[in-house]
Amino acid sequence: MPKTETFILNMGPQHPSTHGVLQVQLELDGENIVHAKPIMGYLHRGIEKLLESRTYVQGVPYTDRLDYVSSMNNNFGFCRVVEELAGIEVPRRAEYIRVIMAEFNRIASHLIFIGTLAIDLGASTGMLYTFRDREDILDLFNLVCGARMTFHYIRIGGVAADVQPEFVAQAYAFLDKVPHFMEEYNQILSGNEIFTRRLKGVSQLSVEESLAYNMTGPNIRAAGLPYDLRKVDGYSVYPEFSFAVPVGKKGDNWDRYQVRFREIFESAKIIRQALDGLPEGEFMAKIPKVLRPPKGEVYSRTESTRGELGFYIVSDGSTKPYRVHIRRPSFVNMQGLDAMCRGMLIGDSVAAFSSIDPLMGEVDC
Amino acid sequence: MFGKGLITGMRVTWKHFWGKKVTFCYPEEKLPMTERFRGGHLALNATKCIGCKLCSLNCPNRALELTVTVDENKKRHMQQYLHIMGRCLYCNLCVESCPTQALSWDKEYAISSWYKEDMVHDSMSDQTSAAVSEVKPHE
Amino acid sequence: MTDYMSKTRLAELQKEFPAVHYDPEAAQPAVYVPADSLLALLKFLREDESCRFTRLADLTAVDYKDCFEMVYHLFALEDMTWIVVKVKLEHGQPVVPSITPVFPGAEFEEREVYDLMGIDFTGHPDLRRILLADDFIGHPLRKDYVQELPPVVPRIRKGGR
Amino acid sequence: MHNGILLTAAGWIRDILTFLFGNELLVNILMTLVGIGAIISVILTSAIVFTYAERKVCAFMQVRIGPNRVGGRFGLLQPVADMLKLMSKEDIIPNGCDRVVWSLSPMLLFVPSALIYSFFPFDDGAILADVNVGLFLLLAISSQAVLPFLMGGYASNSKYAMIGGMRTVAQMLSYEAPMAFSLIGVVMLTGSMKMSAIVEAQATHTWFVLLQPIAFVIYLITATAETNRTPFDLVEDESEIVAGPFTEYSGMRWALFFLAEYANLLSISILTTTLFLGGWHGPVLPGAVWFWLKVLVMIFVFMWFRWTFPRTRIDQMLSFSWKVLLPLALVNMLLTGVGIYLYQSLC
Repeated sequence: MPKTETFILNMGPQHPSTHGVLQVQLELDGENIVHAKPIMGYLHRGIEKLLESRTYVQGVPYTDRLDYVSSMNNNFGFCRVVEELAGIEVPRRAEYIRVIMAEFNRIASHLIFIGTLAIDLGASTGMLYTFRDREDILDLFNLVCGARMTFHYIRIGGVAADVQPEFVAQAYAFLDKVPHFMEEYNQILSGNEIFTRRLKGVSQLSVEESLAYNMTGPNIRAAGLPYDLRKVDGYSVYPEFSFAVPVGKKGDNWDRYQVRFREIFESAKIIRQALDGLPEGEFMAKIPKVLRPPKGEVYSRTESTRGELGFYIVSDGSTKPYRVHIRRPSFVNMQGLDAMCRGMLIGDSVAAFSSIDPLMGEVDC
Repeated sequence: MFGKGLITGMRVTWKHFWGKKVTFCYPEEKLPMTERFRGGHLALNATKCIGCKLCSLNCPNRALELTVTVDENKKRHMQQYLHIMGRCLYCNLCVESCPTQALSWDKEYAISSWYKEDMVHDSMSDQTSAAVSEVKPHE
Repeated sequence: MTDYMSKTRLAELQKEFPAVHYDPEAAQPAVYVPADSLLALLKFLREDESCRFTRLADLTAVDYKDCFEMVYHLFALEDMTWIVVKVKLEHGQPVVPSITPVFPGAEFEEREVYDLMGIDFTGHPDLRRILLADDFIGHPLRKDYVQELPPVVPRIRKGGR
Repeated sequence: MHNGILLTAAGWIRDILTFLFGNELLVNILMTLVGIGAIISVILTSAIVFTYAERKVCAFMQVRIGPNRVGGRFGLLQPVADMLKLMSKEDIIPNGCDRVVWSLSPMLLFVPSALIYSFFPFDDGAILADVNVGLFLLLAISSQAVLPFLMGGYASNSKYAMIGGMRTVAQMLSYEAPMAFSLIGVVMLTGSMKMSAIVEAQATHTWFVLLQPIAFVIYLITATAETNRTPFDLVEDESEIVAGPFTEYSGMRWALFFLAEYANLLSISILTTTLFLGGWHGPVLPGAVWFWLKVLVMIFVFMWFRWTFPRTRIDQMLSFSWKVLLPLALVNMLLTGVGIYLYQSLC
């Protein structure tokens, strides 16, 4: 027998398909992966430390920079924790607007997921289509909050500004377009035999494994556990809307793709209900000029696009948080990468970390 | 199966091959800026400014460097208002905190520059500086 | 909706683990446990039929200047209950057993705590810095951390200006 | 039957040369050189045209408008700009590479791609080397393209390049077989491997795409794989192994790879036209026009594939070749044989 040995392939930090500056050390046996070790920290900015030296209000724009393709969800999570800490009651209209924005951003983020998965599998055309449609959502955000990426729209106590009537009209117009462009992705991606064969049965994770690796969000729902904090915790006004939680069966790449694909429809459903029932009233609660939450600590979580986004804030009664810890879903989900890649091919590793949908801004915090 | 999906996909690209394109030829055509757009330089209306410095207090990243002088009537006047764009998060907190609505964005978003020094913008430079220069510093 | 673990069950828990103590007055009392019985407690919480705290929602550490506190947020999927487990560590040499034998998914978060807070985890499979560079000195999230300013490198520029 | 445009032009050149030199041997040698020059210029021009076409086709399919700055509204000078960029780029030689093999690889890749052009009938009689075993030689030479890829991959001293090189060998060798077997059907129908005879046979009967639909599909798939284009572009799979064997190449060396790639694309389209679409035959228009029209359609089809499909995985691709395409090609051979037997016994 000839002697063989494995070799190490460093994917990244400068690699076309690591979604930013992730480095994955693949230990390869020919084309088969023996181990996949994610190495991160290339985008570490110390946001937890930065938040300790900012007041609560000033901290909100920093959360934009965490998961920069779904900033609204981050704003939402952070503001909810501070409100819980300080005991601020948010007006109903503000809650509705928040839900609308968070769900729009979920759609935008899932569109990016579909696009990046497509381009990682070599279908660059599919990516361009998803980015074309995401642009409409960004235009909506631009209209309502004046930014296309770092929104800083959801504030402590409400939202920064009320939605305009033309926003509502455009939002409805967008919702009408959702089934059309999703059908187009169905035709060019989901229906494509090459695409399905690349994803089906690859990188399976069972519910037990997903739980063991602490995975959340679409990754665990793909395994078949309907663990959606919008239903489980029922925070904000989510219990008032009817929507389904899509779950997969096997927990392979295809299920992860399908769960997100169907979640777009569910999000659209929530937005439509919220727009229909948008109550009149204030968009911002009365919050004191200088916010001093009482001494204490709160851990609160929201269902971000990528999973359970938790903020743990310890307050010492001053204007600045004593300690902020952010439980970033992508960071924790990355633990599953090794198990997902083991025994697969190089081509599957790309699909696997694309299907976890990690975002380096959030992984490295 | 058997390539039906492939044909469907090819039909989609064929349709788009002849269809309308969505490219925006940027420098020739520009996206319309919305009313609430935050970006570009900060523009200070010096006649409205009361020199309270609330904007720089609210700034999360100390992107505003202000020089305020107080005249003989104990009235505060803004002498210099520097917007350091390299630090700015474009979070809009300064604009919102202004009690007299003296601040606004000029929406000139093409602000990339070759040198770091160019990223400091004097927000009072585009004013008719008459209102500013009349004031003598209090001795 | 989610609840915090009820007082009666907390009392039962204390009967099971005498080393555990909590503040019975507080609305949502955190369970303090000494470092050496942490693993046993978490194993009990995870596997006992009455608890089934299968999800480790969050793991972090707080620097209270005189001591460190490890904070574990556990969540039970079936009956939607929370429990917060805390471990007080002395400031001089904080060491805590790694909980990766019970919750394998704690690996990265423990590495993060080790990296940023400087708490040692015994029995961790791969304890290295995760976010900062391997040769970084200090633990930035500690309150006594003083950042060294980066050296001022003069900018060299070609041509005018 | 009147001569085609190309042959007429060749006749004029031969007349001029005979007038100038008179010696027949010298004129023959010069005529060969003229032919070679024509082929090289065709390859170079096609590379320029196809880069532009590829960009535009890609852009149009992706709802973009593509190059629109250099050279007017339609970006007509974009290939020139690309070329200038490639020529002015620094030639980076990676540390620890095998210098000789490394620099030989791009040149060696270009040779077989250019060589097979001598067997293509561009027009009636316009074929540089109309040998009896044309098709056989063509396949033999084009399979030589494996080696330079492996050389480049091995010599680059880069893991990405190495994996890419290995993949090339696996891919090209496995797709060589079904391709050859699918073409046997054509040869059986014609009874000859001579390229001009194959074209003539299609003129007298009908296009072979109608007689050999299975072979045509198999050939189309294998041709995409042989040219390393999506869905079989595992060799330069940018999302996994960056650029495969080309990872460490830059500037003009990379441009040679690029050139070879487009030469391959053109040659495979020409081959499709010749073997299945009736070559230069067609009503009304002159032969050369028909020929290029069919070639351009084929090139568009290949581009269409590329910008629609995702990429396959290496194991799927290989098993597809050996488990699906090869048996199918054999079945096609059988069917063709039976068909010919029935046809001959009936008529």
